[in-house]
Amino acid sequence: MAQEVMGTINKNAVQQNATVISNKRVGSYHQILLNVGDVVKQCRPGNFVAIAVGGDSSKMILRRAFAISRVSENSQYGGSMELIVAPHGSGSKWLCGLPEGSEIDIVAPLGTAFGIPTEPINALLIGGGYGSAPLFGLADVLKTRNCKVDMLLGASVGAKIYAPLEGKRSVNSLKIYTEDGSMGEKGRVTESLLEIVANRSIDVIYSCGPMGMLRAITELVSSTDVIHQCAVEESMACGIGICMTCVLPVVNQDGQVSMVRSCIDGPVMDGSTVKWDLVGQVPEVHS
Amino acid sequence: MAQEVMGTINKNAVQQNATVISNKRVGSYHQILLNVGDVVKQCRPGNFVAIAVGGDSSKMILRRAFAISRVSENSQYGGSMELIVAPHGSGSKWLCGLPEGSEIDIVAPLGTAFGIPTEPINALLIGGGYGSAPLFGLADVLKTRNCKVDMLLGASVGAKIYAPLEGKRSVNSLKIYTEDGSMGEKGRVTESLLEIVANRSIDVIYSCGPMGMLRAITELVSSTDVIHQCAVEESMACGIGICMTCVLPVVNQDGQVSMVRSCIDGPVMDGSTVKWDLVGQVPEVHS
Amino acid sequence: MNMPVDMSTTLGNAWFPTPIFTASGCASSGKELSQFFPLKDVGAIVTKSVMSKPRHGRPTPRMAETPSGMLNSIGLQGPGIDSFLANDVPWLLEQKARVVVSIAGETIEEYATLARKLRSVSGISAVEVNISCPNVENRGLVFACDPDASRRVIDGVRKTIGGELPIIAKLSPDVTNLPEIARGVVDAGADALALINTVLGMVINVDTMKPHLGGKTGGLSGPAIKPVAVRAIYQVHAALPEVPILGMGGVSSGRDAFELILAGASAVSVGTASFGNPSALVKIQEELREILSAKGFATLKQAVGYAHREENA
Amino acid sequence: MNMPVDMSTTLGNAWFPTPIFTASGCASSGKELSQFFPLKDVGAIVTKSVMSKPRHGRPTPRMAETPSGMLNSIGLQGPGIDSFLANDVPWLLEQKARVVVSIAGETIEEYATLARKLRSVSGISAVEVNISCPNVENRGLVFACDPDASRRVIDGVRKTIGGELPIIAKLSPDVTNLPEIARGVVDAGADALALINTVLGMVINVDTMKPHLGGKTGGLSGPAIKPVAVRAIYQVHAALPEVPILGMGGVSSGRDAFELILAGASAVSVGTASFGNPSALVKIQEELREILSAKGFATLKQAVGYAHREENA
Ligand SMILES: Cc1cc2nc3c(=O)[nH]c(=O)nc-3n(C[C@H](O)[C@H](O)[C@H](O)COP(=O)(O)OP(=O)(O)OC[C@H]3O[C@@H](n4cnc5c(N)ncnc54)[C@H](O)[C@@H]3O)c2cc1C
Ligand SMILES: Cc1cc2nc3c(=O)[nH]c(=O)nc-3n(C[C@H](O)[C@H](O)[C@H](O)COP(=O)(O)OP(=O)(O)OC[C@H]3O[C@@H](n4cnc5c(N)ncnc54)[C@H](O)[C@@H]3O)c2cc1C
Ligand SMILES: Cc1cc2nc3c(=O)[nH]c(=O)nc-3n(C[C@H](O)[C@H](O)[C@H](O)COP(=O)(O)O)c2cc1C
Ligand SMILES: Cc1cc2nc3c(=O)[nH]c(=O)nc-3n(C[C@H](O)[C@H](O)[C@H](O)COP(=O)(O)O)c2cc1C
Ligand code: FES
Ligand code: FES
Repeated sequence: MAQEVMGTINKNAVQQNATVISNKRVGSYHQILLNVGDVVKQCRPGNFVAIAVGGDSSKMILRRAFAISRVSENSQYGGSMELIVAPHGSGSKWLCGLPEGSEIDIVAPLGTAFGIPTEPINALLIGGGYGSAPLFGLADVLKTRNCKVDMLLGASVGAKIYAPLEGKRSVNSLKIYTEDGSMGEKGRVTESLLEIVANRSIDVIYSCGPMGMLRAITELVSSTDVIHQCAVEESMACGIGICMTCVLPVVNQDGQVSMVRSCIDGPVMDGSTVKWDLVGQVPEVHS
Repeated sequence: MAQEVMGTINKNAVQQNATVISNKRVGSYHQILLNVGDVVKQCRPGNFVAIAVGGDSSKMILRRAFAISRVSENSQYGGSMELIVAPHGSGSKWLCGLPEGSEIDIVAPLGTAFGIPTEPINALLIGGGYGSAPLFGLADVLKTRNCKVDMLLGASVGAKIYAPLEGKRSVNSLKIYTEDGSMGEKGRVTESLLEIVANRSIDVIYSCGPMGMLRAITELVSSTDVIHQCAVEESMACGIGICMTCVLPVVNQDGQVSMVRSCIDGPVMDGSTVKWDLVGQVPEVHS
Repeated sequence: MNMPVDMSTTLGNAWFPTPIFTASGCASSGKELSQFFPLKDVGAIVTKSVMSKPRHGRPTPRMAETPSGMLNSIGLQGPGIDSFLANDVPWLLEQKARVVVSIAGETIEEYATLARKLRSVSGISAVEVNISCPNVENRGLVFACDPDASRRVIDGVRKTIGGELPIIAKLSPDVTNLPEIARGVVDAGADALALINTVLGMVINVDTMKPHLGGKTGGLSGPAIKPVAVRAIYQVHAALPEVPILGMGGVSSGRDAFELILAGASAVSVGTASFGNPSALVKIQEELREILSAKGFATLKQAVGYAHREENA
Repeated sequence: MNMPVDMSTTLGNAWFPTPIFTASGCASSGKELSQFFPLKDVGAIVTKSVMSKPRHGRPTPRMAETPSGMLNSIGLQGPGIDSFLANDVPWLLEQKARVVVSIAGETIEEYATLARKLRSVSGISAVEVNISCPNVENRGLVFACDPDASRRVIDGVRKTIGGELPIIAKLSPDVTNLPEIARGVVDAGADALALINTVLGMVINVDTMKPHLGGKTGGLSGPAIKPVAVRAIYQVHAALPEVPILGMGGVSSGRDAFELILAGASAVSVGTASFGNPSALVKIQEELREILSAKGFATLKQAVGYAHREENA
């Protein structure tokens, strides 16, 4: 399986204005469609966008990161980009409150993308909460490569499952879990993961969601041959690699752990290289 | 001439929401009409309103003060309040950019009001720039007391003269000065002030505008019997008397100078009591 | 969850029904705010620092707004202690407000004189000693920046005032070693500490191309300094866990107040927030009550310094 | 008005075509920003403080946004001086960028070691000595908070590095007497001063009810601290008018940069603003050029410290 590697850092990233085409509530989230123009051509599933929030006189000085849910080159608006935003704190709530026609300042595409296989493989896509957002765009691409695409989505409650009708068409199967049982099966996406992996001969897992979920998946599949590409979510001050706030402990080829920037060496990472047990700690000093 | 005296400090002030009914550009200014409800009953010409600016996530933590230009108790919207706002810095520009229907947080009415005579007198109203705003409302009230009302307006350029058509109806005469001569006469409102005062037997001057203008008027009429009520404009952090930032040196009955809060002992003050030459300095310590 | 919460708190032997106070210099002597809420509804009114003589203060401009903050340079304008005790204190007591009197001086002797005048006044809950003033006897060096001068001010006040009235020493964050200054004033007899006074700042007016404030430098307050306040309170509470702290600096919501309390504040003064919102104190007080209740605290006191706890350590 | 303005500036014997630099730790080693503008277009790239050995830095979370500011606690994560000199410096020089290398150490000896390695590298414009680091030989007391330790660090670097490379000593504002520290490092051989490093702060996470940052305290940066930066620069320029200052702290517009320059900065580093706007430096540089031109300054140098002038006095 070949993975696309970026030449220089964020070599396709641009800073530009975008116009809100629509902003709709979908369950607990907002589906925000942006008119962004030609930059969509550079966006790959897994990339994210960094958005300035709060307007000109905002006390919020940092951008907010959102996974690019899907892009369309030839929508009626020219290039458009879809985001699925949870109204969490003041920045995301501001975004969710933007009326149609608002202009915002974006930097995109940022970060690494999911590796796309050159051969038809069996892929399992696992999303937690709004983590499902980039997975539908990914599913579309995998389908064009003739992959078999199964999907598991999980959330605490049904309103936090994001699974648009159109999206469902790109997957061969979709299974939903909620912790309170209000939608799909009661439980978590990891419930019968190993069985699913075995029964469906899964080659690659693509995941996006809370760190706890990514860690659990990594641990479950560590005894298998399955490749686990996960999109991580660490607090980011800059999103472009200059501040060193977003680091994760990652093992390199020689077995040494280093603190890697999840904004430029992620968000998509090989789950098996992340030292999940060291997240929030400092590894022993090497050398 | 009896002057209304407030019992306790800002005893009619309330903090409440207001809705923007309309927001129109008029020359260099914005005429903003607010739906404020019953509080209009308490507003007197000279009072001001303090408005929170920038929205929920604003880095601007202080309110902005604006003279209440006029109020109407029975407009189609219930009580409404008009402001004339110059887009100066980030706060006033934010206000000028508000679309109809926006909700803002106001505190009003604040400060002292122009003293309204009980007998019919000859009044001269002098406004500089947006300082004319409260004068038209004042003219209406003076007319109901059968006063003769003349008005002088001045500004640097014609676009900074605010003189609405309806307003003109409440005054017996209106003379306009601009420094560049682009409207009315070339020059300043103080040009032939003493002649006008003498020719028209002016009893009281009511003024509102830049501090330099208020000072010049005070100095010109100091040799006459004319009473000069001026609405001053000092930088205000709180607008309600608790911060001591807005002080002006004022002479009291025993001839001592003290630093008086222009937000609660003003904005309307007796011009002859203000030590204009000491503004921006500290008077000698008394006692 | 809507458990009732015991909001009461103490600073030294003074008891307050709630921990939300005004901040000195941000409520004048209370009258002006009484239009917006009954003063007895909040924990205490901390009055503007008063000196022995009437003062004009500094020239205008006295304020500049800054990003999420403001600078002020009032220069302790006020009526002097005699007029203050004759007019303002009786009025406040009539309102059934708890009163914390803030005093300021230019010499160690002036602080003691002020304390002497306060001793005879009944009904006052505590005295806050604002030592962020220039010491005219020592090249204008601010008392609070000098461990020795700080100690001597508090020592003088303590000796004059006797043991009854709790002394709250108000410190400046503009020092290299805040816990050291804190320890000094506590040793000298302070019952509690007020943290933090404003941070020294300046704005240059780009039109005049000169310092904007009449007094050139000014004190930075408001949300911008909240992280500095939290750090100061946390540091001092860690060093002196037994000493109650009246916390302040940028509090404009119940969450902010809660943050200061978790860091170690037993009570919280609200200053600049009242400028933007005259009823800030009651809003903050209600929000704090709800947060404490939602977090399961039965009493405010349980939350004081809670961020210092060691879990399974 | 659109007069051309000579934007060039000097710090010690180093010349820069424009006064807008990156701030150490806010541009990594430059590569990441080169996607947004050519690095040679700005005054200089000040690289992230490098230590003698590779470092992991502090645990996450390493940042918290605060009103108009942010806290960071990176803990000087980096590759170590050898890797830095082998990889990052040559790349920067290839871009034709001016390079100011920031060094940091835990002992006075470590600073000297770093200086020794720098001495042999050609093409570097200056060295910025970040002394806001805990001194492991003295109870972790930050060098920059201790006049004596500050002096000794700079003295060691000066002696090692010889007279060629200008030394910029970067100071912390968290001290009682900043001009005293400044004077000390200048006496010890600093050619210029960098003011200000971040202000110590803390945020408590109200969900976990513990300090939010992995390192507990962090450094406050961004517009919130701009008034502190202006004050610090003004104070130090007043005390040491001959010593060039590299100003920084909350600059996010040309007006902000102009304010620091009027206060006494000969050049201005832009840090946190790049996080919100990757092309902040070029925007600020253009805005500054326009302001200088509109105000009638033919050269940047005329504006440096202009707020200190006495008119008719
Ligand atoms: C690569 C990436 C992709 C993301 N994709 C999505 C998405 O598709 N949909 C979505 O709803 N959210 C997504 N998030 C999370 C989103 O960035 C945060 O919810 C948002 O930043 C919160 O900002 P706030 O102002 O609403 O909250 P606040 O809590 O007020 O934010 C305060 C600060 O903390 C940071 N922060 C807070 N929560 C998070 C978080 N969970 N992750 C990272 N930083 C955080 C903010 O950026 C900000 O600087 C993503 C985050 C990352 C890093
Ligand atoms: C009693 C009173 C009545 C006023 N009436 C009007 C009016 O009717 N129409 C109108 O357009 N303006 C009026 N002003 C001026 C208006 O308050 C300022 O233009 C406005 O506050 C500027 O805010 P800003 O954010 O746009 O500017 P900025 O310059 O960004 O403001 C920064 C800070 O300085 C203060 N400030 C700046 N300029 C002034 C000023 N001229 N007066 C007082 N504070 C200032 C602001 O309140 C703010 O705190 C009045 C001011 C006062 C005190
Ligand atoms: C306008 C103004 C005046 C102040 N006057 C005093 C004072 O007289 N005495 C004092 O101890 N502190 C004074 N302070 C400091 C406040 O009491 C408080 O310590 C500081 O402002 C931080 O709190 P805040 O951010 O909530 O305002 C003043 C602050 C402001 C803004
Ligand atoms: C994330 C981050 C990392 C920083 N790292 C360093 C550093 O390594 N060395 C240093 O001297 N200063 C460091 N600083 C301080 C900045 O260089 C600068 O002095 C400070 O942030 C104030 O400027 P600003 O408000 O423009 O960011 C760092 C600041 C931030 C925000
Ligand atoms: S978010 Fe700044 S380096 Fe990753
Ligand atoms: S504006 Fe605060 S006292 Fe007048």
